[in-house]
Amino acid sequence: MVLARTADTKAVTLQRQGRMGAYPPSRGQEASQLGPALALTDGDWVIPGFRELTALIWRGAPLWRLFLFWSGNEEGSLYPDGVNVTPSVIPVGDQIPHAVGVSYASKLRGEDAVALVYIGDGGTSQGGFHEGLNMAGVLKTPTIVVCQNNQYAISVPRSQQTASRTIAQKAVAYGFPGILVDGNDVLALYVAAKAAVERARRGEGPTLIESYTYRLGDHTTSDDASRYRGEEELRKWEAKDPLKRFRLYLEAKGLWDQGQEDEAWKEAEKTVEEEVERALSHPAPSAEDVFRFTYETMPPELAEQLETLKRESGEGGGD
Amino acid sequence: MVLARTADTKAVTLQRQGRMGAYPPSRGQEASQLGPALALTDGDWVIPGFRELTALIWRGAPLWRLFLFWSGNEEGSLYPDGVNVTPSVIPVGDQIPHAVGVSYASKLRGEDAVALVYIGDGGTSQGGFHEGLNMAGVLKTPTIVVCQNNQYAISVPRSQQTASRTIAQKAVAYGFPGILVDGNDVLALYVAAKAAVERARRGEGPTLIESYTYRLGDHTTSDDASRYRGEEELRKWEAKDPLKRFRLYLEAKGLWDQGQEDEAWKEAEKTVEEEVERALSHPAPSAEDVFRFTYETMPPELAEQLETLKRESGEGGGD
Amino acid sequence: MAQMNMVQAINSALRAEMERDASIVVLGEDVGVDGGVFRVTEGLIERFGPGRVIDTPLSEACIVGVSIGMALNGLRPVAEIQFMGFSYLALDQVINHAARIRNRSRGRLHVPIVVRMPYGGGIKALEHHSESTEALYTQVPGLKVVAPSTPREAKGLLTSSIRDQDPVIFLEPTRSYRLLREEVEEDEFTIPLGRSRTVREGDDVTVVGWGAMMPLIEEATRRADGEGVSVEVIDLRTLSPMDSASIVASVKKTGRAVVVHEAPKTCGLGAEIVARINEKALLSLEAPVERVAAPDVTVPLPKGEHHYYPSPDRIYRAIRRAAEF
Amino acid sequence: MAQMNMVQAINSALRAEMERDASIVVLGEDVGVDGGVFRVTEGLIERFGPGRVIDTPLSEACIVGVSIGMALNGLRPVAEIQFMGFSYLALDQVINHAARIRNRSRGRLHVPIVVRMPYGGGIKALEHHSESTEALYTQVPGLKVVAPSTPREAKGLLTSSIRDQDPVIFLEPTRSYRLLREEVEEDEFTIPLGRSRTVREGDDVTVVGWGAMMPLIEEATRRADGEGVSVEVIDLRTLSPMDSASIVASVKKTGRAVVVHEAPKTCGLGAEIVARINEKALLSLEAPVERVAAPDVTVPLPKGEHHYYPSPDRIYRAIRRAAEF
Ligand SMILES: Cc1ncc(C[n+]2csc(CCOP(=O)(O)OP(=O)(O)O)c2C)c(N)n1
Ligand SMILES: Cc1ncc(C[n+]2csc(CCOP(=O)(O)OP(=O)(O)O)c2C)c(N)n1
Ligand SMILES: [Mg+2]
Ligand SMILES: [Mg+2]
Repeated sequence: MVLARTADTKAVTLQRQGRMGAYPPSRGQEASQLGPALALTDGDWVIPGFRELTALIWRGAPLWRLFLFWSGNEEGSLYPDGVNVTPSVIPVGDQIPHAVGVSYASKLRGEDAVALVYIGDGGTSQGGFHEGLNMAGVLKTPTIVVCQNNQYAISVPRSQQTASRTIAQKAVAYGFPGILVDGNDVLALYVAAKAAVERARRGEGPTLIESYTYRLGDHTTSDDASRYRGEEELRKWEAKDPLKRFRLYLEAKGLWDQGQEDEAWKEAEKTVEEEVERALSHPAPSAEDVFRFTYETMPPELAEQLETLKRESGEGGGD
Repeated sequence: MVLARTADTKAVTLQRQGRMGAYPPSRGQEASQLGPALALTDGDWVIPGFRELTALIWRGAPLWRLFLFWSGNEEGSLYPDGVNVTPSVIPVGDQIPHAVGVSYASKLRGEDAVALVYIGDGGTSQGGFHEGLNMAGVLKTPTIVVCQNNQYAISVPRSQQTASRTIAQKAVAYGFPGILVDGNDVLALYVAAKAAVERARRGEGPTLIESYTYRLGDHTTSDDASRYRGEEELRKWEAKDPLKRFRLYLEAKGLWDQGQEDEAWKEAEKTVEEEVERALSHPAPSAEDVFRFTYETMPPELAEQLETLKRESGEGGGD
Repeated sequence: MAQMNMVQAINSALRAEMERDASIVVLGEDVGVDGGVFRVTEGLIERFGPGRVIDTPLSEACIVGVSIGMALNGLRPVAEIQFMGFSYLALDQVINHAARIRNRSRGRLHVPIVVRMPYGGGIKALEHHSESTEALYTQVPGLKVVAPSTPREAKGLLTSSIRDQDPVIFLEPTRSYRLLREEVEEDEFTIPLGRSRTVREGDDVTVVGWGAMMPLIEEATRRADGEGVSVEVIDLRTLSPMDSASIVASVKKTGRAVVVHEAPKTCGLGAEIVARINEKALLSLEAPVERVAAPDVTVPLPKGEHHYYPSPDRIYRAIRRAAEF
Repeated sequence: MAQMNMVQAINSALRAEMERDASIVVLGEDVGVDGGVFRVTEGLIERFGPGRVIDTPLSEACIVGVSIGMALNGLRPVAEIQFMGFSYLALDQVINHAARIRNRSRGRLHVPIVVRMPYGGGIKALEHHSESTEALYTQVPGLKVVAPSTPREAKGLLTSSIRDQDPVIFLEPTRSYRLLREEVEEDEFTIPLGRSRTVREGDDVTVVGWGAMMPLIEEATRRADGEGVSVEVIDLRTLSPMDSASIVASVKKTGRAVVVHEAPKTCGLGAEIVARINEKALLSLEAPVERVAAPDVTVPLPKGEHHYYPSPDRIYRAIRRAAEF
């Protein structure tokens, strides 16, 4: 979480300096993202939306690639083999059916892998959420749906997103359990997800987990949250910062002290600097890079377009 | 209901004789369609799917036009002015957002009209159902959603359509009431819909009504229901025929007798024959008819296409 | 070999491929117990069970979206959309994900799915059941689009589509489903994607079509031929990526061309074919390329459809116009 | 008159129309309190209240579907889709209902909605935020598609679109939102739909473009002009129904044409323009019509986008090729 918080802060800074593209901060949602992921084992899948930095790091997506992605390079979504994480999905809600398919495949082959998919409160209004959860219910797939209810979809507050009292209760429509969890309590999320994962592995089907949390930052670096929400609300939630809460818990248990804390932040800073360095020095894609992953083999017409493009930019130096 | 049953039977016969196109029978669902519509008053809207013959007749869509529609002529959807019924919507689920918009408009203008929209059990799996109901909940529109749960979506049984125990409970996801009603009891439906309409007019928002019923016929005349459901099940539901039930009720109350019954059927036969006659003798559309409602004014290119078409078919007689 | 109509040929392709490769699953509305509304998937659920032949809830977006997820995790789904007019509900999943995940993941992941859908008119159906909107798909980079014209073509092309590593939109001409029977190999065989088929050779005019237009083109061609116009007929087969080389070569020979499709004229695939001829064979052209297409109006219901679809007569006239220009 | 950028001009059009006609409502994600992610709807909720300026739940299909219902019952909704790349989620409602209800109801009902959406690249955005898939819409009978190129054009065309009785897809070139300011009438005014604008007259080559391509075309044209190639430039404005008469007339004069768009080449609107020139002006053509377009690949993320979009240089070269053919 410390690493994620550091990386997140860095990404925002880099964007402000014009060294990275638009970026959706995770600040405040680290527990919400990490907790459920802690409940997974190696073969399991994570299907993210677009604001799951913490979970992605935890599941083995290289940090420098995540920076690379947010700086506008597709190479940033090339995770190592064996990392069962799909690239970020930007169209809100579309990833849910993917997760149902991924977990159906595991189930059909008799494997016990599950798929954990993230979505926001706004995402619950989309057809993809409904259609996917409904199909998951019918097919009893081992799918864990974590809705990070961070109270806003850009500027639209949760109360205007849906008239249902909770998001967890939406599971009633699909015939499987929905559970509401304190999204700033990493252990609570772990426990809830663990139960859902076990249920899924037992063949009992999906679970919806509403992680009740708050986005402390702007929606993205292009957004100005002060246009639609007040300081006071923000202060209230800053007091519930999941990092603080977990630290207090550990300190109370005698498992953590100021020294360890300082060390962790220092180490995180160092790691982040290195990873950022690596991302920012990564070469921009060539024309070939832009073309080559369109099809398995490049069709003749496309190859011709590539040749023309290379010839033209070679001759005239582009512009 | 007698009229609808007669018209319905006729439509199936005509299709079998090759005199009409594919047709989705309402047999068994007459109460399910009529009951809710009885609760409406003049300015209210009905937004049908495609299997609402009984409701359409009741709300003033001319029967001969309905026959015309099912025989493959757009003229069949030209309802008289003042009939607040939209043309049949074939893509399952798409009509729900329309109903939300229609009722929002009434509400915004401060009128007390409501919109009653029909959908099937299969339709509840679509994004349009979810997105529409969710938005209706948020905007508190005066919308009454009647889900005719006739146990099948073509061949797919209700149990494979969704894992939720009832369809009514899906309203929990949208923050408004859902109610399960015996769909073969026309009075029960009337009462439920009446309450929903009153609620809507009071500004308290939408209601979902699950009308638990059964399609006694095939899905459409192109379908063979015996491929996916048994005789026994059919027999069981035939015993609950909504027409029989209402007749028994009326007879028990002394409001109806065999004479009236015979008379009603005879009259219905006569009406249907006349309306069918009118539909079947209606002229086929001209080329102009096919072109003229594309835009308010025909763009030059389209006018040119029409001219060419007329010239070509004039000269060569088409084929 | 056996006599098969197109429905049987497609069924035979599915069956053979499912026997061969246990990772293939079939999913869609009514594809299981009912055997599909056109009976294309008949008998598959009995043979392969409900795990591999899935009757889904009514949800096109999810049928395609779930197929994508299955493909990401090692399955090879063949999805059915009941009619092309309902496929728009799934278009977001097709454009934004199926067609892009290879690129998005820099080749680490790919989406070998086939989305089958009946398309086109002439079966006297309800609204939305007669659409031919292939240009919605042919404009999307990363997709392949295939449209067979005969039973044997359907089996060979579908087999290739299933084995292909890219997402394929497989368009089945509804009105050809039971139009004719022909000899089809009972065993598996493939017809390569990306290559058109010259149905007949000729010197005066090139006619390009696909799917259900082919029998109409053949009728028109026979008539023109009887009058001494020698027509070369190309069945495009794969609409995207398109075999423009063959079209261009043919037009260089004949100098005249007619393109036939049942989609509306404006922005139909015909426009792209004309544009490619313009680019690569303008100097050979002796007449404007004719487009025989539906007018730019909504597909009429059956009583008006004779005003809409290309007919052998309209194709014949276009051939004559091109020849006589 | 006042100096406005395109965002301000669109805002001014919305405001003026909403003042004039109480049946106009604005709806979409973040269009209310936030004033829209590009601030296009800024201040409208304060002026007209949340009944007429609706912050909707996150659901494109429903934004359009609800707009259709509103229009059926007497409102005139102006819907916003946040980015064109998300509009596919609503395409079923657009194609199957907005574009067809007039025909379906034999003219008794109609759907006077405007669906606004930012489109196109060049703003260094995330995936799906740079799409230019206008050909998805221009192929649909019953729709109008409009793409303004300057602030004044945007106000005049949007006002006409709002008053139009047919559904209009209104494409706003994102990269032109704040690119330049020009004098725009503060009062209401209209620019008619269906008519292109000849930006400059010339004799040697016709260049057709729209939206964000216009400034690039102007740059290329200045360069060609400096070298003695006289270029006629047409801003198409309404992409559907298209003003082909003006294009054809111009090409008959110049004999050479270049079409520019930022959508991929295959099945882009450029193909239709080429096909119409082929049909109506083939004998005047002295060179193949050039298409300057994006390649047939997924829009790259910002670091690769210089390989993708048409540039003044590529347009200039195409003009030269056409002129020298
Ligand atoms: C289909 C679609 N529509 C619109 C957008 C633009 N958009 C990006 S994020 C977002 C809000 C998402 O809200 P939520 O689901 O609550 O996730 P959060 O941003 O709060 O993490 C919107 C509208 C999008 N990415 N996809
Ligand atoms: C979007 C869409 N997909 C598929 C179809 C084909 N189809 C027509 S009716 C139907 C089943 C509908 O079931 P249900 O909603 O329960 O209504 P019912 O037919 O039982 O009245 C299907 C799949 C369609 N019309 N629209
Ligand atoms: Mg949120
Ligand atoms: Mg049903």
